[in-house]
Amino acid sequence: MSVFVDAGTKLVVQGITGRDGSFHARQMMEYGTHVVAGVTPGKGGQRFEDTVPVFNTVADAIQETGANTSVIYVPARFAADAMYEAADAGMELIVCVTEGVPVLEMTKVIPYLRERGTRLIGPNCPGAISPGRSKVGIIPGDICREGHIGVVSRSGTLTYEIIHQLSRRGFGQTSCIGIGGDPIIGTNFIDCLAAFEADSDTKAIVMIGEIGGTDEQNAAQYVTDHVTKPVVGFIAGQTAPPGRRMGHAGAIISGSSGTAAEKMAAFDKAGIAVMKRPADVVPLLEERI
Amino acid sequence: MSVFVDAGTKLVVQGITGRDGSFHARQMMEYGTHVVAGVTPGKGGQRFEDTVPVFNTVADAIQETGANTSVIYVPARFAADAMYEAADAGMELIVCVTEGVPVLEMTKVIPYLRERGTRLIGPNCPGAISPGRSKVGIIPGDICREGHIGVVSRSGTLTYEIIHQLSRRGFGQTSCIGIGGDPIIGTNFIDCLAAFEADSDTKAIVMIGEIGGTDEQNAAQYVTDHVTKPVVGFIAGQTAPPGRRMGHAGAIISGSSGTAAEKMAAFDKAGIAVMKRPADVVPLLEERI
Amino acid sequence: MNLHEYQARALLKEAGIPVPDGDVASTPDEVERIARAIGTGVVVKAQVHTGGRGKAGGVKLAADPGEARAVAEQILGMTIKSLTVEKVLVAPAVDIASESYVGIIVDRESQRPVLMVSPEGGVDIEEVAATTPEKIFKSTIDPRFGLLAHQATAAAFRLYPDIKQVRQAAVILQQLYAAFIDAGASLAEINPLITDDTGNVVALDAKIAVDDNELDRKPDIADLRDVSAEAASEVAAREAGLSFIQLEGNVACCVNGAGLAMATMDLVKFYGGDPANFLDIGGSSNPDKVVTALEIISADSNVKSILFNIFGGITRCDDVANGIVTATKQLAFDLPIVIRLTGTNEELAVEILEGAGFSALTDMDEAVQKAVQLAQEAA
Amino acid sequence: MNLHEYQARALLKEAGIPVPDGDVASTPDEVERIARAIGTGVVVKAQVHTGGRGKAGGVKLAADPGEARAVAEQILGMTIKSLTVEKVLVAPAVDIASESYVGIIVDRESQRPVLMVSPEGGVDIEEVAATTPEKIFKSTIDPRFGLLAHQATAAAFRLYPDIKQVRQAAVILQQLYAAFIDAGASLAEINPLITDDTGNVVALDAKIAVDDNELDRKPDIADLRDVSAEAASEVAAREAGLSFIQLEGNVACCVNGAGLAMATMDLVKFYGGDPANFLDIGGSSNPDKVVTALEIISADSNVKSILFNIFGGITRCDDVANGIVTATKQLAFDLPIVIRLTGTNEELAVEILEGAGFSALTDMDEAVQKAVQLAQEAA
Repeated sequence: MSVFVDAGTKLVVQGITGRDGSFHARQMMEYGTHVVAGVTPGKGGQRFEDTVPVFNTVADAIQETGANTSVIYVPARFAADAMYEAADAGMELIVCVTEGVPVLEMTKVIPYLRERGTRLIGPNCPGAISPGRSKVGIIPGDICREGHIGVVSRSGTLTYEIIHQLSRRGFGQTSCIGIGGDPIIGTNFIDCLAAFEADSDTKAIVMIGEIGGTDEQNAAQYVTDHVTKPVVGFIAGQTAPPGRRMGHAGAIISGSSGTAAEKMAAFDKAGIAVMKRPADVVPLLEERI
Repeated sequence: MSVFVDAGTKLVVQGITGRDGSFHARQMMEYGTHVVAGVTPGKGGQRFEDTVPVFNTVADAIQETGANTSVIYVPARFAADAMYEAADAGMELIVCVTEGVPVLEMTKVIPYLRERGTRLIGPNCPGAISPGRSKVGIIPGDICREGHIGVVSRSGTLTYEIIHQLSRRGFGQTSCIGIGGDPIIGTNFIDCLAAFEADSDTKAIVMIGEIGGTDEQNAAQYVTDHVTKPVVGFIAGQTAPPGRRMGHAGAIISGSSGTAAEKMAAFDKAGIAVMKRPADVVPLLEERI
Repeated sequence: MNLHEYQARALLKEAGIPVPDGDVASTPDEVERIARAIGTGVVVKAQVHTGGRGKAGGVKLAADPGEARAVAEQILGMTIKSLTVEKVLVAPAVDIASESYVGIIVDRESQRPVLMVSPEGGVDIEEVAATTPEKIFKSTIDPRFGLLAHQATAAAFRLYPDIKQVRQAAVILQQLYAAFIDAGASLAEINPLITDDTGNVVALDAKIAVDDNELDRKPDIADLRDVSAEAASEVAAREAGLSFIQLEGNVACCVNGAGLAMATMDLVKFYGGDPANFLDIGGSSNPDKVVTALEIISADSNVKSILFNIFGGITRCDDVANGIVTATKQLAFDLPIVIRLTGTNEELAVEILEGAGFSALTDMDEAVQKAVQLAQEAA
Repeated sequence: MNLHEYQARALLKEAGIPVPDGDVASTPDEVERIARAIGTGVVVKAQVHTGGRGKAGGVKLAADPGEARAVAEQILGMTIKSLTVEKVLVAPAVDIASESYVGIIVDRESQRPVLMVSPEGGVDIEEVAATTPEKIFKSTIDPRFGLLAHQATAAAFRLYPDIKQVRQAAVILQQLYAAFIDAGASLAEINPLITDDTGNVVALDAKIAVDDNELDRKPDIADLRDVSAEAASEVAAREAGLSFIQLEGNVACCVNGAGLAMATMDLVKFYGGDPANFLDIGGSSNPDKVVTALEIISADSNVKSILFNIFGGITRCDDVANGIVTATKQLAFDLPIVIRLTGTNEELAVEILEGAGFSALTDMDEAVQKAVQLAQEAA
């Protein structure tokens, strides 16, 4: 079992002929993801890598291939429209890897997708991988192993670091979800916690947060109310200075709200085992499983 | 029994201190409608006719009075905002009497209200009356009688004419709903047909349509599929020249679509008794009840 | 309110849509001057609010300024579907490689604007819709988001195989939507949208109809109204706040409310008569409106009888009665008047009318029958 | 990106909001000239990207042009929270009857813009929020519809009892929302929004922060960036596509990814060290970026050791290794470097580094401990 992406994922790559899109399309195909179509306006009728049909529109791609999931690698200025297009075409899940989508655009994309029942992961996220089944996005496949840990994270490379720690010490994953660090995102911690709680294969959950906002605090409350599985958590940014933007649009603290200390306290209160450093993930899991 | 407005209607009059608003507020109060509040920004704290409290905002009015229904008499340029405000305040039903609301405004008002679960009657409509219980809008109370006929109409004075025909020949009404003649309206024929079908007191339905659009044809299909009670119908505009606007924004025919002949044929096919003239309403009802 | 082609073109141009140069003229002199400035062959097009200008001889090509002057002399002043041509548009003649149709309307069914495009442009689009509906591609627009880029692109792919033209057309469609919204339009169309001999996409003819309810908040658009292109009686009616349409019959109708007005016309027909007009005096009950209404009605020489049908609600019957008495004194006409009044202040109205020598009925059928009979007797 | 007060005021003025006259100056001469043109008493305000200007002596009143010149001489060139004042705003001194706060931010929780108003203006609004939250009125904005008139009016009723002021403020709030959207802002606030001695509502101070992601599609806003108001190292980093923040410690960190960069800084602290900076070289793996990164880091005299922590994914470890080798040759500095690399092309990277005399680690904790130890030894 796995969440959001699995062997049934039939993937469209939006921007498949671009620099990033073509690179990652190949990576996903090598990993075994069922890439059924690509979309690049004006390149309809071509084939990517001699196999994957390219269409002018997502609607055409869905009609011809029955795709259910889309991953977006188009440049930032086209990303919102790519999300609208995928939702209008009836996509069940959209993973938007593209970084740099304006926040005000996202305030409109979110309700648009919600009205159409489309799930979004991202934007500005590494995507999702269910080891051995399907990879949608950019999480390196070779660091993952099949297993029973669910991983959800706002970060990119920090997630890889923690997945790496897990895999090399024998803790494989059901799914790893990088939800992205932007201030406004589709799927959030709570959505992933709910999915992992419902997934019978997942035995424990690792949640990786950051300074800024209150998503981790809300997630902690959710864990208290709804999650029976062990949860191990990490918060990056304990040493970050207040009021400064730390690379991610998301990692910014204003005043006393959204600090690492506050979030770690919320984790602790919810019974989430708090890592002091990434290397703590395995010992803490071992204590709890 | 009755539909949409009844003895439980607690009414806010938006624009109560204006020329039309004050006149009709008095008319409604005289009829026995439970007018619990008025709204005019800047006149909060005053009392209308020494009894009805006036508030600056609809939110204040709802909070203080528990109102559930709003009627709008504000000038056209403020009408859309009045509808947004009433919906945001949690109103269950809005009756917008105001004429002249731009159609493009309505294309936005409609989804806004739908998202909030607020029913709209109108705009540019005479409103609703449930004789003996409550009157919300401008339908003259003295032509109505309590009884068992449900009346729904796109017209104003033509509705009065037909109500008049009914009342003076002993056919009282459960409710009369003037849905308005604009191209884009909230509550339509089908909504009213469904409500009358569900209302145990309503024994028969009178439906008054006009040229333009396909609402009557859709309503006829609905009657075929869902309505068990006798329906008598009228279509105004048999002699109207094509392509010209007949006063109402709604009453305009383009090409062969939306003609009176087409609508009457749809009525006939659905088993709706078609009046040749308004005076036919009573004989046709008598045949069917 | 319908805009003239030259006005619609100007709005499209403002929105960034490529439109050939050109200008409007009302004399052959102006036409010649414009044609000279353009420097190539031109097309001279009658500016009237009706379709079928081409078939009626209202659109003509001219190879040089002299010929432009000559065809303008033919077109200016001609009558197309009872409308006199007061203005012509002079624009360069363009080599056309392909013709498409694109338009945006407010759709009652979906309660939203709808984009319609068809590769079959330059012809009567309603004909295409009726005979080959598969050649029309529709896309519903969510007005909260506007015409999205991907919708415009998908529509443009229905028109052109070439990605360069698809991109140009997609931009034009979004600009057309912006113009549609900015004008407060109920319809905005380009027919034909052409590709020219260099492969570029260009708007050759444009039509915009504006929602009258928008004019209050869009004074620039309201200023585009051309009263010279409308029947004088309809202009007078509008200015008085009346809704009036001239018809061919001889029973004039004066009614409060559009639905009741149409039902009254229908009843005239039902009893064998022929309505002379549609006239809705509206919900208010200003006696002056009634005077203007009678003025307009009585100016029509076809009219043989006048029928009032008033259902008093907001409209007070006594106001209408006063209006009738005042008007008949002022206007001194000898047409027979049949008056039906019921509702608010009915008794008072009857008193006023009887005091001035009129009788009043309360039954609609009776009144209509009488008016029809009087018209037939006078005819 | 934060705008200066004078830039934010200009955007509000463009949106139609009443803002007192005034102009920006960078010399005492200019200040005197502007003050003379204004003709009344003026206020001279330091234009720096930080709060607390008033307390720091960066805002001063002046009764006449001579005094304005004098205070400008004090303010220009002064340092406020390590930022040098390069520009001042000169504006008329205004008689203030009341001070309110109004602001719009993007709220992460509701995923929408939120309007906040408070009758307690002119002070630190975060203080008001913390101590008397009931004095802040919030209204969530649906970005598909914008700030609705009724929302603006309801908010304005929280500020003023007088309907004339309510109407003025409601219009200002809608204009502020328009400015917020047009600028692609994440924050737009007026603090204080005042009523002046004639009872009119006027914006006295303005703050706008722009979402950096908007700058691509808003070149006019991007042009407002004032690099003179930023640390040189951060400007250089941004221009190279790096995300860099200067801190006080002595262990320089060079990491790919913001989350991993923060976790690395945290781990430095965990092992008793002190990070000298936040530095995210991003997802791409251009060796030039690494060179620029090392250039910026090594310019900080506090730095005693340099730590690379690279988790290769999209970033290729060999690219980073090449960058390190190139940079150390070019820059000729003698700071100890600890390198941790794992992931894509790890083996190749180790080969490159060892060829140039570096050793590479694969464990993050080991690398951080070593970097901290080296810094402590050098300190």
